[in-house]
Amino acid sequence: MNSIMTHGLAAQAEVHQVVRDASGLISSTWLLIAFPLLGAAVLLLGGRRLDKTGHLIGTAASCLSFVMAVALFVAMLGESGDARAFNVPLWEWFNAAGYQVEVGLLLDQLSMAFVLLITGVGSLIHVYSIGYMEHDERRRRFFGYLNLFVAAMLLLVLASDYLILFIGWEGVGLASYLLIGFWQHKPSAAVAAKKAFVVNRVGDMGMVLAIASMIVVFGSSSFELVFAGAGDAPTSWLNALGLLLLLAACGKSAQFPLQSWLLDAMEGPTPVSALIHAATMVTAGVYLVVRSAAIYDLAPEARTAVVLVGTITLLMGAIIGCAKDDIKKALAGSTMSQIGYMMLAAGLGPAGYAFAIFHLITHGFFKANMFLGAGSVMHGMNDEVNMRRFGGLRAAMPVTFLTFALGYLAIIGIPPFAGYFSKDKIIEAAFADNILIGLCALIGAGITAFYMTRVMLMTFLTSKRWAEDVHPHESPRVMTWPLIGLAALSLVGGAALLYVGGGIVEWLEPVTGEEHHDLPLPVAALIAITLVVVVAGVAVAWLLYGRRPVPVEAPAGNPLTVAARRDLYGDAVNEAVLMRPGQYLTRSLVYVENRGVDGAVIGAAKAVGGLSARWRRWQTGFVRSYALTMLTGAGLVVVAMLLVRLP
Amino acid sequence: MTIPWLTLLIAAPALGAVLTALVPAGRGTLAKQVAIAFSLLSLAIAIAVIAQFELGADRYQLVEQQAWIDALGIYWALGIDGIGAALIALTAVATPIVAMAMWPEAEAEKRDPKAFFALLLAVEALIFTAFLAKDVLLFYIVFEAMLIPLYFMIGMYGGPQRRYAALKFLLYNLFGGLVMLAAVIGLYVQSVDAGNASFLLTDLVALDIPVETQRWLFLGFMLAFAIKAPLWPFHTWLPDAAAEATPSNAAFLSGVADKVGTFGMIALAVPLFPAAAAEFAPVIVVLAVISIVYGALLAIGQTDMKRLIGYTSISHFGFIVLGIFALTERGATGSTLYMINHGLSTIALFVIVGFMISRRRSRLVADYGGMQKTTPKLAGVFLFAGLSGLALPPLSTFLSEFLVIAGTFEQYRAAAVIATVGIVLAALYILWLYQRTMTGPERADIGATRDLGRREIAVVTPLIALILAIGFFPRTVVDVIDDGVGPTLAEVDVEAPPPLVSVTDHAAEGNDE
Amino acid sequence: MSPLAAVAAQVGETTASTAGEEVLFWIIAPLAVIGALGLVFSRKAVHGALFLAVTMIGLAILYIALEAPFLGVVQVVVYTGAIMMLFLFVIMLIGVDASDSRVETIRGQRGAAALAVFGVIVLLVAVTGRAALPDPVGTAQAAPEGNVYAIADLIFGRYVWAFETVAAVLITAAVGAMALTHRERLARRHSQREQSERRFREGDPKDAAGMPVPGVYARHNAVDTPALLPDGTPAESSVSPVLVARGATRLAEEFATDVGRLGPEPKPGEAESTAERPTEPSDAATSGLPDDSPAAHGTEETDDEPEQDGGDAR
Amino acid sequence: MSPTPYLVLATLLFTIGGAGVLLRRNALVAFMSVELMLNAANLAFVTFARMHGNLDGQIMAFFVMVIAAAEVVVGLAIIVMIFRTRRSASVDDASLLKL
Repeated sequence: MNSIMTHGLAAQAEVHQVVRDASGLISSTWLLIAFPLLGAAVLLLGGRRLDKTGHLIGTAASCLSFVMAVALFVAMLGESGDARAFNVPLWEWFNAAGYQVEVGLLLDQLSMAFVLLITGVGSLIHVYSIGYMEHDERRRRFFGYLNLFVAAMLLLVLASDYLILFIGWEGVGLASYLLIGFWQHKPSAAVAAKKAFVVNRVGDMGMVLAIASMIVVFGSSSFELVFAGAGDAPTSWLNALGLLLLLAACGKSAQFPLQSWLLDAMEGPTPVSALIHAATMVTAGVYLVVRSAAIYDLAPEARTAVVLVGTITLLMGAIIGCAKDDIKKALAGSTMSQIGYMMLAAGLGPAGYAFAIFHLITHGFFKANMFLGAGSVMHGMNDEVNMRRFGGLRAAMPVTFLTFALGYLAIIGIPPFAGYFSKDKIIEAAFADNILIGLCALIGAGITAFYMTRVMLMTFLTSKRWAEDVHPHESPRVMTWPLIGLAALSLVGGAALLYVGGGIVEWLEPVTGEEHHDLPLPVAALIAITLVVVVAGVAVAWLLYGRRPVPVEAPAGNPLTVAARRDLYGDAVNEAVLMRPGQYLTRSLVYVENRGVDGAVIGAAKAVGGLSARWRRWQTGFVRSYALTMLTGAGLVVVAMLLVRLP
Repeated sequence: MTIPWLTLLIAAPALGAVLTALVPAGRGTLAKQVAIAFSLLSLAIAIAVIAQFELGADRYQLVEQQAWIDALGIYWALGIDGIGAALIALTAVATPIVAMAMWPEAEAEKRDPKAFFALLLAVEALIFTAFLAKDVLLFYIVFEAMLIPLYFMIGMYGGPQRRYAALKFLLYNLFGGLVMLAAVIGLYVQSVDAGNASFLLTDLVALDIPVETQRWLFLGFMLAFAIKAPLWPFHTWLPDAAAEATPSNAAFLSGVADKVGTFGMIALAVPLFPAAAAEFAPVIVVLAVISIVYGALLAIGQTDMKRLIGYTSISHFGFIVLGIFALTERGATGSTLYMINHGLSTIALFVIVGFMISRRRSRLVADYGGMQKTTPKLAGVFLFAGLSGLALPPLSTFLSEFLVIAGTFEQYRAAAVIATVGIVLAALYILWLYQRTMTGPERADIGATRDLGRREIAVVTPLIALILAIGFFPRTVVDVIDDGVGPTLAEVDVEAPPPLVSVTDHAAEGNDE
Repeated sequence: MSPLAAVAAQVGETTASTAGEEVLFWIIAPLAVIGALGLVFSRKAVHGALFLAVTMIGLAILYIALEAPFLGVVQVVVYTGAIMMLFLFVIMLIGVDASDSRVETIRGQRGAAALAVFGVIVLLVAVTGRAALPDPVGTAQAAPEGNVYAIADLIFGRYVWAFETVAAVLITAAVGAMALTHRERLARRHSQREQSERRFREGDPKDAAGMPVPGVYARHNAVDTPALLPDGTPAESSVSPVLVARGATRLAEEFATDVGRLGPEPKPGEAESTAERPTEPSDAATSGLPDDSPAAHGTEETDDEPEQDGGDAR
Repeated sequence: MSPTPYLVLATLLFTIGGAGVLLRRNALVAFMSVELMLNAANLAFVTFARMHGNLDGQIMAFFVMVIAAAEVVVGLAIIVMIFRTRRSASVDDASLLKL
């Protein structure tokens, strides 16, 4: 661990990347955010007038942003490898008693990678949504929300201060809330949206406290100062920071124990699932960990926690994915699992940061691809999501099938598809770190192969099981072209990212640092073992679902299946541990409030009233009684005066 | 001749109140126009006053001092500092908005609406005086006098239980005021003993009061402020008042009028009794944290929308008090900012709930559902107000809540951690309310509900604009507040430790600014 | 006034510690206390008033002894002369025929009062007795030209505002007393003719010609003796109720035994009814229209009348 | 002569007057007892006036007398009024000052 010295951005001796103030094109980085933000404002405030053209405005805003991103990327390529980080200060946000926050952007290799992913995949999904949401009367609003999401996500990855990052962080949470609950008339959607937001807020607690801790430790929350000072900070504080940031990341990235919202979030329209809940937003947690590399590098305990969380989640997600009959939920389980991989990698430190980001990007490609494919299927199947009612769709939807298949091959890690490169690297890194973790990652790969094959078989192969009134058909071109684009990226993205130029590892190296560990066994052997496991997973799935007919009604299944269907009792645990006691607490507090706190006040008032009712009887109305009282009182006054005066 | 700007600022709404009351009966519209015109005039004067406020100059500016009762050392002493300027701005902005929102509510009442508007302006004048008073007795007098118009505003207009609520409000606050009066006199005695009988804040702050005495006086002041603010367990009047008063009145009450309590804490209780404040701070911090969580949990358990918002206010007041008694400059700055932002967002929430009530004539959550479809604008502004209530960045409320938590974290780690539970609960109560009222299947009888009208949009727009503006560009506001908070906290000998790691010269620059 | 002042001046010069004053005091003081006790313990208000007058006159003498001759005179003139007369007048008006019952109606009042009074006496006497008071300076210094001049000087000098205020209070009190006791006549006053007609219409026809006058009986030709009716029974209505109430009459019962031979045995009920209402008719007695009242006792209407008359009369 | 005997006398008269107020139900007697108490106070005033050698005490006694006169006028008027409506001069009958 102590060999690490190459992170942190400020002017410290070991750091070799200098952040420069931006000039020229790069100083207009803010336009990246401004386009979609403006689009969102126009669409949401524009009213019904824009119903006809809204989707085009939204798509245009996103595409402009993408164009801008490409231009910036090109500009960045023009710089030398260790001079690609730029500060884009915008305005001073506030200065509260010495705690100064500047609204500013930091464009470096890491944020560039994200910007390209977000705007690129985002634009494709915008295009796709034009077709997918065609019949929705609130399409304009949908595009407004999507633009809002893109803007917030870009702010998240471009921010140069944790507090500004937090704005984007919450912004994507809001967009996610709005989009999950887009079909608000469905109570399940509204509930899922609220759940997502609230669970995210639990993570936000971590974020808020992390930033508060940074103020205590560093007096600032800007990346520059925090990373520069991390070396001098006590390890206990760094560990605390790491754990708090991990809590935040768990919320946003649906990692254990805050994973429960992601499956419910599938209530949202499918493009949303693809963009937010697969490709970009849910990976923000990984971004946060990688971005905070300077802290994690010096906080070994926190990193161990990250690895553990990642490992648990990757297995959990995979197991849940195996049992779900709802195609989107199966994919959501898979997303959880894949992000678990990324977390695991990020937790490995400099050895894994780059691979985490690598997998994040390839996952963005193929998972978005598959989600959109699933959306395409649903589009053609009257919004049916139950895979037991699919089957044999490859004939009806050839394009969807082919693109989905490419995504499938990518995710299970068949060379030379994208997932193979990225996931394999993570497994390697995991083995290099700890054999147990490595084994878990390997098993995860096997399960991934199993459940993805299951999805593939149940949806596109096997016999048809759909209902009478459903007439599956291929989706319009506006939807298939994005699919094709993403499929192409799934096919070549991995190899391209790894090998073109210096590859992503070298690209990110100034930000994340680099480190190699020796594997306990030769790389080739590990690759071979991984492939064997994957093939085994595929084979098992074939035996269970390909060879024999899939029942339309779900069989009872073994206990593990039942547990997985119920999200491994995540919700049940939440309900038992948080919701029920919470409701009980709330109800009893209302009781306490009315009877206890308010009761005490009212009781006091009643007691006073009662006492006066009793004392009122002294008021006989007989003037002689009053006179007696007065005389006695006067006598007492004299006595009192005497007592005071005379010693 | 110098213009007595601050007296002018107080005189404008006071005159407006008189003129509104003089409008002949039956000419309700004229009364409203007069009231709104005068509230706008006050706003203009407030802007002029704040424009003259100079950062980094004297602590109190535009000072006016006129002997009132010379023999007792009572003065008509006014002055504005950063804290006062911020709260004056809030009051001046809020009053015309509330008056606009009251417009239709007053019509729904059977009574002549003019009294309502006249009382509103009277309260505004008193609140201005409270924020400007640099004489403790003057502050006390307006602090108490405020109760009377508010009592009538609650008791004359509103729900079926309004009399009960008004009486409860009055008794609670009178009780606190009585204890405070004793403390005010005790404080005066201290000043007499010191040989300079004076109620002037500056004279009193300069006193060197023994800690024993400080304790009692501090508790006397704090009780009044804690009831007014309100802090658990002195809060139970607020939900009743919030539920029974008309929505705009409830907005004004918890959004603006109650800020006098928290203002009193930071501008009087802390600087007057620094040693006692430091001593009692842990206790008050605990109460504040209880307020935060307790208010939020009770808000979750409510079935009446206005009550619910009342409880959210208790939770938010908990944050404000927490920030003040963390006794860090950041926390106190955050608290003062919180006062403004809470004012804006609570007014927005109450006013919008008022719109909903005016449509369906019910305060109960259960009588709403699925309104998003028929009234998208209403749902939109409601969600916006709700999000500002749950402190979503970059809305203005976020920054204040964050600064409070960060400021508290410097001194009281555990309290800050528990307080953050409040932000989760805030999401729960706001979004659950939104879910139950706006989303889900449309209720059968909701079809004909109309969406926001022009006047309603005019009421909400400035609030939304301000929440956004302060959210994105809080620097000026924070600087102004910091200008007042800094010297105030300097009275207390509690200082936050410097950062563990002093990073670079850049940070030093930041500190110097 | 000058002779008085001269007296006062002489007294002032000589009374520094004369034995005469001491003798005077020890004569007057017991009298004053007796008067006071008499006020408290006399059953009849009239007696009480007279006892009080004794005390007040005693005090007046003491004032003079205390170098306050002006006050002494005022005490006699205003207090004993005017105020006590007012009391007596009112006593005559309303309560002369009543004497207080000795039964205490408020539980515990008597004991508690005794305790309180005793306590206060002990306390005050102890205090005054223990106090080491200086010998009196005497007012000679303060009133070089005599007491009255000095007092006039003060009243119209330093205390002129208090004096004016007190004058206003006095005027207000007088007006207030008038306003309080005055009653608006609500109905037209009945003329004598109307009253007479009504007597014929409503009253007992046998009274129509007028009530019997008392004291026609030869042996008791006085107002305290009821007249005898033609059938030999005594006519109770012929005696003024005031006398009945005071117990100054010979009761019909008593009278009946005297004249038992001449008439029928008196009915016990009649005798009781006479004794039963000692106070009620007292108002009629003050009204000055005795022939009005007897008829009034049965009916409600006439209850008002004498009061109104009385009101007007004052 | 020492003022003490005068003061003791004043004290006695005062308390006897007080006893009268407490014990007698007849409004007139009670009223006269009040007068007695006032007189006792006057006696103390006059005594002190001599003791201190100034006339302020006498002036005070004078004013007390005047006020007593006013009080008597009003008080008696009230008693007459009450008697008219209630047919009683007992203070116990005028016990409306209760709920």
